[in-house]
Amino acid sequence: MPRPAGHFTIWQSMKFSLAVYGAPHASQSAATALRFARALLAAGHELYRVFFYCDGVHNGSALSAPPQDEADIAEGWQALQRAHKLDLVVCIAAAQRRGVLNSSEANRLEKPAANLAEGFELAGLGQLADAAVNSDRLITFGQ
Amino acid sequence: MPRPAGHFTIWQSMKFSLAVYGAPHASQSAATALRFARALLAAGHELYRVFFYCDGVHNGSALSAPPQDEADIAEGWQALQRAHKLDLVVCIAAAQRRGVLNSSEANRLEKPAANLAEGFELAGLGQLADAAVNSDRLITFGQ
Amino acid sequence: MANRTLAICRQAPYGSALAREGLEAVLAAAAMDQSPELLFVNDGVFQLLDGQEPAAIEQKSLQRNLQALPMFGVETLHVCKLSLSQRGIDPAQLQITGAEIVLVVDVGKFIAGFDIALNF
Amino acid sequence: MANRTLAICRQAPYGSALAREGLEAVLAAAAMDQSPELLFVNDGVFQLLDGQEPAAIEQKSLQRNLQALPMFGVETLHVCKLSLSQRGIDPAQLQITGAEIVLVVDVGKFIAGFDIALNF
Amino acid sequence: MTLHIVSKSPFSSSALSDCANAVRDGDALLLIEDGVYALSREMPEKLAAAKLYCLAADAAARGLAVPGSIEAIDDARWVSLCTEHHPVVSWFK
Amino acid sequence: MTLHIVSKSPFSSSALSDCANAVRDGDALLLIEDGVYALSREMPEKLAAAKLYCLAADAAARGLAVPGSIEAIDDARWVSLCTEHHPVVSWFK
Repeated sequence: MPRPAGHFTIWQSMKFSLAVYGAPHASQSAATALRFARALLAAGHELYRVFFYCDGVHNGSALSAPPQDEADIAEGWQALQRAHKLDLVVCIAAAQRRGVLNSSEANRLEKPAANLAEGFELAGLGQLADAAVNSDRLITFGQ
Repeated sequence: MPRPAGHFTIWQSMKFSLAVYGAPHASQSAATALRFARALLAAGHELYRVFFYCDGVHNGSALSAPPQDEADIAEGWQALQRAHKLDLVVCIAAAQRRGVLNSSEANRLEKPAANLAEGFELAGLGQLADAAVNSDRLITFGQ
Repeated sequence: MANRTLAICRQAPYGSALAREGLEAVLAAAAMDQSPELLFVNDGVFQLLDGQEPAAIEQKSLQRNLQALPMFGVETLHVCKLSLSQRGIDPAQLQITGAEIVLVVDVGKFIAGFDIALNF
Repeated sequence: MANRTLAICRQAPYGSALAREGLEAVLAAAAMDQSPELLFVNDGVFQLLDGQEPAAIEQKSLQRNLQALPMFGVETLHVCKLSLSQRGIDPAQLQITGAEIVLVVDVGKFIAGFDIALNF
Repeated sequence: MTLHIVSKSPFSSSALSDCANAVRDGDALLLIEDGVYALSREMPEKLAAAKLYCLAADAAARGLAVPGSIEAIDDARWVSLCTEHHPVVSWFK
Repeated sequence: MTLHIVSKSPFSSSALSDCANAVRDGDALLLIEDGVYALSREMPEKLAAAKLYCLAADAAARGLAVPGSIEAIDDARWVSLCTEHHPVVSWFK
């Protein structure tokens, strides 16, 4: 495992979780969280879970289509998920209020379509509590 | 036309437009805008256009499903639209970035579904400039 | 060793969804017997004000969420003393049935006692 | 009689989308020959700072949008003098090619000269 | 005369003090949403000659009492305030 | 020791001054996103005994120079700051 140079503390691999509250293309925080996730994985740490809450649920939208010359944040998460088998959890309660649904939720709520992107899964707030228990560090990326 | 009582200015019907930047269930501003729209129509004024911009484009989501005991803002706009034939315009550029698409946009962008609610239409930023020119008052409901 | 977790609630109620969604996250954790400690600071202390009547703005009262906390075992609410005095709030005004209000004078020291912070 | 319209730009660039979306709205209006006057005030004056290099945070420079303004006929940028001095910005530092920077001392009086305000 | 609308708490946002720098004598200032938390402290001095309003529903929602120096209004009165003033400027961040 | 992360402009948000009330001697404070606009004015006195960092990319994006009293860091160093401190507290509104 790589060992960052130039630090005087003893390096050890840690388990991180991230809580992301910001929608892409509305605030910078989703992009910052994605960059931070890449950096911690590059340093050899473990990313236990990314929990998308509040407006952060829009990170999991399959329908966002930023202009060609702007960063595609949702795609960035998906690429990282494929490479590292990340647990990308979109809070189901926050997502329901904001119109981010997978197909079983769309059916249950009698909505005309689903829009949760591949690589993300809907789950309850318990997954945030679980991340707080099972991670060495939990970093919040606000709105 | 009804005439509000108790004011000392000469009452005249005015043409209002609203610019709405906030997503429902994220900030209060969308709900405030909806209440304001109802109040100005009840007072006999004209609502020339509601322009949904920035995160406000989520007002036009057909997939949002707030809990039963919370207000359904999208439905509120739709009811007002039916009753008053309102012009509810969702900014197409802001909506594309944020994943709010009608079916022709979904086709054009090769996205798997559309999620623009009935009663709303996608159009360009020119509709905001047009509202600024053709309204007596333009009120911004921020994020 | 188990993490000591602190939820920090800094937002005023109703203007944004964050105050509500923060309390919902705390309640969910409490329901799993993993309830964090709770600190209300800055505009978050406004969540504790008595007599909120949000029906007029078509919202549910946040006080229902607060009152549910003791039922799930969250019996102590830590509140920043400075934040209260800056907002002209008398601590004696604050009452959440079944919960004890504990004033925190040194917020930095209090926070330092935890491993994990949830920020709302 | 035509409305006199003012776009008020109060947001710093990059942290939120509002600065960018505000300028896009102004450009769209200008392209239709309905360009509003422009006022930069509060953190909005940070949009005018020289030497922005947002490639490192994977964003496009807002200065491209600003430089497009004169091409669409928006040749005067009004800037709040107080906001600049509060932020330690020397007005002489500000340069947008093709545009004239006009400092506004009395923002309230300036705003009062318009019928419609677009707020960003 | 301008109508200024402030919707953020003065304890967490500069919206009210930014607005105060742009208010002229005789302008109207309306507090809405979290802007009503301005009722919890003294108003900026620069607003001494402005007419002050707040949305009664937003103050009640938050458990705040409205002092006599500020007029608590409903949505209908807000609409008429808008007709009586221009431009209308929103200070929301 | 706690790591505090501030992401909003001190000119428009109370995030930095709220944070300053919660910083202890020896804590670390990292400015990110619009938080780096704190470089445009004096830091709150209460932060005199804290270690101050800012994200170099966010400062460069905004055209801000970083003074010698504040260490400009990259994302990798941010990650190691997180491993060296706990808890990590975000001041984002």
